[in-house]
Amino acid sequence: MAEKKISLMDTVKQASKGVISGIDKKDVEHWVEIYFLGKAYQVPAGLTIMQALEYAGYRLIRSCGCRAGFCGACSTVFRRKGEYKLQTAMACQTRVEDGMYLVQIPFSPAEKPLYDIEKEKYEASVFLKYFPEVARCVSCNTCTKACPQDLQVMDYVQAALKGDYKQVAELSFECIQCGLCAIRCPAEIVQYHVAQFGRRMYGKYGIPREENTEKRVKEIKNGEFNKKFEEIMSLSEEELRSVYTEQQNTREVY
Amino acid sequence: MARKIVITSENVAFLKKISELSDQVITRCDQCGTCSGSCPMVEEMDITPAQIMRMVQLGQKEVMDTKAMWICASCFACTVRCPRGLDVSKVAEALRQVKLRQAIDYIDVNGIPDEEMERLPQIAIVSSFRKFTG
Amino acid sequence: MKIPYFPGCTLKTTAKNFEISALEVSKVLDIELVELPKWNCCGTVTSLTDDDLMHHLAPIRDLIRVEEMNESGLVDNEYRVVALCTMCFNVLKRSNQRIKERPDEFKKLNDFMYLEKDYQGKTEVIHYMELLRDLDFSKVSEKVKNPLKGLKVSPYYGCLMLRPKEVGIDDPESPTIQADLLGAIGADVIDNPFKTRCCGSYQTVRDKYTVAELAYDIITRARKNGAEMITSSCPLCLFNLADRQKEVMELHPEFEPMPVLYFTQLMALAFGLDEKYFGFEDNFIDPRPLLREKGLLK
Amino acid sequence: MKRIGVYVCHCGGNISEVVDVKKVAETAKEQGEVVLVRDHEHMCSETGQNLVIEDIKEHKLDKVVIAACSPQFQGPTFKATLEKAGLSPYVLEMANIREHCAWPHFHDPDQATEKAKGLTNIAIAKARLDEPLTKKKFPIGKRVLVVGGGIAGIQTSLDLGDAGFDVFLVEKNPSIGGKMLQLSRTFPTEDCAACILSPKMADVVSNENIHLYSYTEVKDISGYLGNYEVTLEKKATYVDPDKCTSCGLCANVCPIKVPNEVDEGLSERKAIYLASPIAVPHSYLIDDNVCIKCGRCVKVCDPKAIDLESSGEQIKLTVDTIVVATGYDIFDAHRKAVYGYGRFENVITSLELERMIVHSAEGNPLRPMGKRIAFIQCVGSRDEQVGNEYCSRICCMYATKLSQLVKRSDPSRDVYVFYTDLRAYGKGFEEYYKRGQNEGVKFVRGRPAELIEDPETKKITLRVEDTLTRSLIESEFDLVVLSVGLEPNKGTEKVADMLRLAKSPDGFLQEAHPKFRPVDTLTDGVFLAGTVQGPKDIPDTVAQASAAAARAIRLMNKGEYDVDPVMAFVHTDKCDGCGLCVEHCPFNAISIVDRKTDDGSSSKVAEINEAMCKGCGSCTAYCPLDALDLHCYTNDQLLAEIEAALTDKKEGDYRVIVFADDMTAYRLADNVGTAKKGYSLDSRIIRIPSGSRITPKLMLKAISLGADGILFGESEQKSNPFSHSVATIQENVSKVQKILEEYGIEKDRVRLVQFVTVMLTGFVNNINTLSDFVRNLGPVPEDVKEKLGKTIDEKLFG
Repeated sequence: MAEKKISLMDTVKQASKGVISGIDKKDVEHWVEIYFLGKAYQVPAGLTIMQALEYAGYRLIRSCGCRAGFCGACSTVFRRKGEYKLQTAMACQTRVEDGMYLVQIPFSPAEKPLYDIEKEKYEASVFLKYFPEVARCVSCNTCTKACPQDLQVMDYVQAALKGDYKQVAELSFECIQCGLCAIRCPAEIVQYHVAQFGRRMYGKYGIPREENTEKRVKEIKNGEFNKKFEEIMSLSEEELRSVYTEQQNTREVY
Repeated sequence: MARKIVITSENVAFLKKISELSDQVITRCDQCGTCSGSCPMVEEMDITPAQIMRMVQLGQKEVMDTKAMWICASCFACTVRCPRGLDVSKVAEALRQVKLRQAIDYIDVNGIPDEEMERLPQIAIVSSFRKFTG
Repeated sequence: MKIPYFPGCTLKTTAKNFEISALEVSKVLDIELVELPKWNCCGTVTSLTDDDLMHHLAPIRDLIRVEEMNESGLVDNEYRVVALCTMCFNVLKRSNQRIKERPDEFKKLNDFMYLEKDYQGKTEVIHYMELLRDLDFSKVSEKVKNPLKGLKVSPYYGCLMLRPKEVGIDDPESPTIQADLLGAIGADVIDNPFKTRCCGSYQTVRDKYTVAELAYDIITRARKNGAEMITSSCPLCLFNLADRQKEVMELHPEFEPMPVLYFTQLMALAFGLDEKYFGFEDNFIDPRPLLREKGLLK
Repeated sequence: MKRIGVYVCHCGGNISEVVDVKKVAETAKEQGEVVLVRDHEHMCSETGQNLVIEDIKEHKLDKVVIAACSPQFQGPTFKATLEKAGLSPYVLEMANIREHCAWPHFHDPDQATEKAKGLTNIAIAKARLDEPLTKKKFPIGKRVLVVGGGIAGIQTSLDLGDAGFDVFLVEKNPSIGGKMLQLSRTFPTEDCAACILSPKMADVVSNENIHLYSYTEVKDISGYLGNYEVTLEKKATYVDPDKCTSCGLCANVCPIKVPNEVDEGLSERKAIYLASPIAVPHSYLIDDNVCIKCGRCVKVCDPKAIDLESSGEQIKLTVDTIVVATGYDIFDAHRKAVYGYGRFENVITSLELERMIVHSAEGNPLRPMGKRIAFIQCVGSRDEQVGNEYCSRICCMYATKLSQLVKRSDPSRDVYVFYTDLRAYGKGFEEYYKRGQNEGVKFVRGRPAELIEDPETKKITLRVEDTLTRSLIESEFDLVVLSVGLEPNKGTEKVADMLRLAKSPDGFLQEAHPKFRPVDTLTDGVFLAGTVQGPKDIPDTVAQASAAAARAIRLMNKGEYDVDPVMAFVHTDKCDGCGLCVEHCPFNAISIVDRKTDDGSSSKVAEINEAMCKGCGSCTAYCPLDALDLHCYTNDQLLAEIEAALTDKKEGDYRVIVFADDMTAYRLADNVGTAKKGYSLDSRIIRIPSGSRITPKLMLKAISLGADGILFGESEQKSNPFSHSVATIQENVSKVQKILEEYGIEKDRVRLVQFVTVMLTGFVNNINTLSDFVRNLGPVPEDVKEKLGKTIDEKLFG
């Protein structure tokens, strides 16, 4: 039994690498029916949406990336049978269910305003300068419901309205920019761009500089390490190798 | 040359729609003009608030092409004075909404210069969007 | 007294001086304004169409926070929420009234916000000035160390503190509450027939000159009656009356600017608090020269 | 065997458009002893009435049931019809299928029809037991109290006095004449108000039948038609009117100055003063509130008319009828803050202008008028913001008058009248309006929104839309006149309470019927004259005043008046003379007397004094033997009605029986119907003289027979003709509730609510809550009902 499953998954892995090799039907125990772009497909249970699509014969060129839930490329919108709720998820992270209606959102159309972090004043009003639509937020919280990362999206949009960079940055830290919030927003806000702007401004002006880093940079600038550099530069390739490997072994890895 | 109005069932439908959106019995307005005299923006308007009420009473859709309904600042000066207890601001809002719900914005956000944007208080931007954009 | 407090986005940005002064003044009066945890936009301006519920989500969401504060013990059985910003006050109160009058909508909203605790409708929205009135202005005058003798102040009410009737905290046509408060801190109160005339509100975004003309009328009338300064409790009124004086001067070169302050700034001054709580530096028309000339400021 | 005739009225569609009258008629046919059923378009029409008369003769009917409107409405008509046909008017029963059925339940025709059947059956059940009684006659005198000495009161008094009735005219001010005394000229004829008023004022004094009590207030009124006991309080004037020659020396020396009421405070008077140059009684008097008793006036008074020691007096009168003519107050312009009255010195009321004109005519103007004058109409009228929805009717014309008077006295004046609608409805009014236009007065259609005073010049800037050219007018005036509307006189409140008079929504007193009894009230022998009933001009006021006099005369002229024989009587066979009833009769109408029985021995029985019995029926509630009973509402009849109300109760139905007192609750139910306000169809309203008539026994019977709830609708204590009844009901109800609880029956199934005739929603809500309440509880279990039914008597009387 177990082996069967694994072998199945292997084939799927093959498939997902873009190699479209069919799965032996008799290996499959449970089948589910999904509707992709309105067309019905029989696919093996247990596949992720992305795998299922590929099984069904689609070749994903856009709308797929890391396949590990980090890149945010494979946004999916779906409804379960007999449910009124519109669900959002990452295709590589969600398993197919029987009677799923779904479609992929390869890209959420949104223009990112041009700004020069260096030139910006670190002031509350700047948010609305670049993202005036933030002021249209009605706190309906749909964005939060849509976020596959379970971020408090509405809260950081509201923080942006108040010009609170710190909150925006912290609340949006795990944003993967999948764009599902922006697709669902009735106020047509592009939350993830707002968040990114917020994080950048906070990173530049908000967080205090790490003093040791500062110190070290100064030291380097003052040429305190020039001697060491020269030594290393003078080494032959073999010597260099041994120094490196020795270093690797001695310094704890993190 | 006087304006000629033909009144059809469409006019009645329009009156009904605005009455429902605003939750006001617009036909109760007896055109005393108190709203117009109370309106701080009336000098800016192309037609007076009382005229808005009148045109809606007669179901004249042209009222939606007037500037007046957008000039209204929802200050409720008319509301607290109307001898018939009508809320004129609600009627103006209903008219604006009919347009906005057709995704016809009244102001162009990108048209507002950056320095103005930085100067305006949030409250101004938020509320103007609520009133001027769909 | 610990009481929930809703600041509103403007008090965190362009109207900081309003909040700073108010918070400090409250301390003197033993009022602790406890800011709502993770509050959102009040939803200004009240949506007036009968079928529109969406725009009442924001305010009701905030009112839910007030009830949460009581459950979490942040405040003790205090379901009144204070707003400083008049616009926020108006919006929150109106939505609250509307929802309480319409059980069906009440349910709809709660259902829509299924991620939140249900709103129970216990919350009452009050304006800071109302709070002081209930406290009794005599208590305020007791705290005055530096009475504003000889300072001719004209209180400006605008719309949303008074209108519509069912929301207003005073007579919509001839209010006195702000005048009484200013009187209580020793100022010479100057009446202005335009004290309830609209400042143009959000029209300031559409056409700054329209608003400038309104500001011109209001301010010149106040000056005609002898006022040297105007007070307000609404950041938008204040912007239109103060910051728009730039445009007023473009239109009327002869116009001489007049400082426009938040009433709490004058209270802070009268209470003899530390300068850093006045926030005068943030006022578009700097009131300090006038105040020094009156000997009210070092 | 009775012979009952039943008539179902269509009321020209009022009923038949909702209720299926044919069905109602058919069910009526099936009722026992009903020998004839008809339905008719208009029962109250002559044909309808004749139909009844003929049927009575032809079919030998001895009981008549008419299912139509409220007995309060056409009851008298049909009683008369029966009398014409030679029947007792008291064998008539009316089923109120209009006000209590078709109107309130118009949205549910089927259910309404069912209810109509039920109501008709109730009436039939009662009719079966009707006794052919005769009217009682009581003597009545010729004494009338007229409250208020304005033009209305004066006219009524003169008419009554001339007709030979004793009139007691009470005026709270020092002089009669009322508001008319302050007016300059009257529209549309422009004759001088004082000139036409003063002769009438003089007549009042010269008429020996009129007793004038000026500077006097009504302190208390109690009693009933033919026997109202009145207490007056006459304030001290400190001047003997018979001695005073009105020389005025006293006023000259008086050091105290106060604003003069008659001039609306625009001039001053002394503490000792003559109310008006044409005051009646024409005598000086001292204003107690301001006089410092310095005695200077006493010294200069030759005829020694002044006595600073004198004091007010209380006067007690008994009168047969009362005319209320307390008039109006002008709207307090301060309440319309936007117009700045009281804050702006150049904003005045129209009444102030009247005084200014009078004084200018005499050559001593009270204040400057200026050249540019604006009139603002509808101040305090037609304005929901100040709570007055009604039109004050006279402002358009008096403004038309005042505007042309000021224009004519100085043609260089620029005069504007700002109006919303100009209402020139009366005789000669339109012509008068046109004359104003000819004089050059400008009428602008627009309601000014706000006035602004210039701090230096004190001129008033007025903002208004000219709604005809759709342009905004913003211009300056020297004087702005507020055409203030009329409001009910504050003083009326007290009198209305004492006399149990209802108010219409506008706050003015409510006439008995808007069309056919415009000067009567629902309280017997009390009439309305003039603006106390609603805004009106002088001619209308005078006309109504005469009408009031005529209605009063109609009652008193015969020297006696009829009363329905709703009176207690004793079943002597049951009575054992225990005397419980005696102590419980609030009118001391019962006594215990000896009675010879056939075997010669004597026994004690209760006896009723019919002249004193007011027919409240509370005595019946205390009799353990059911020996005491009430004509027209006998125990058997009420029980029959209750049974009838429950017989058509089907499985799953609920019934709430509403005992509505004749004085208020029943009329209120009528008003609710007229207002087309719906309420629970579970309810069946039974008309009774007073809730105190319903004995605990009847209540328990009702429950045991299947009533799910009982509601007592009773006039609130202070306006209840039977001051004791509320207490009695409460006592009876709590007695019943105790017993119910013993049986585990929810006690709140029986309730008492006190009403006034205008509490429409209150009435609806109370019925609905009770019916919801019982529906939630579910019905009383059968066995419990049975057990209760068996044990009522022992539970009550042990």
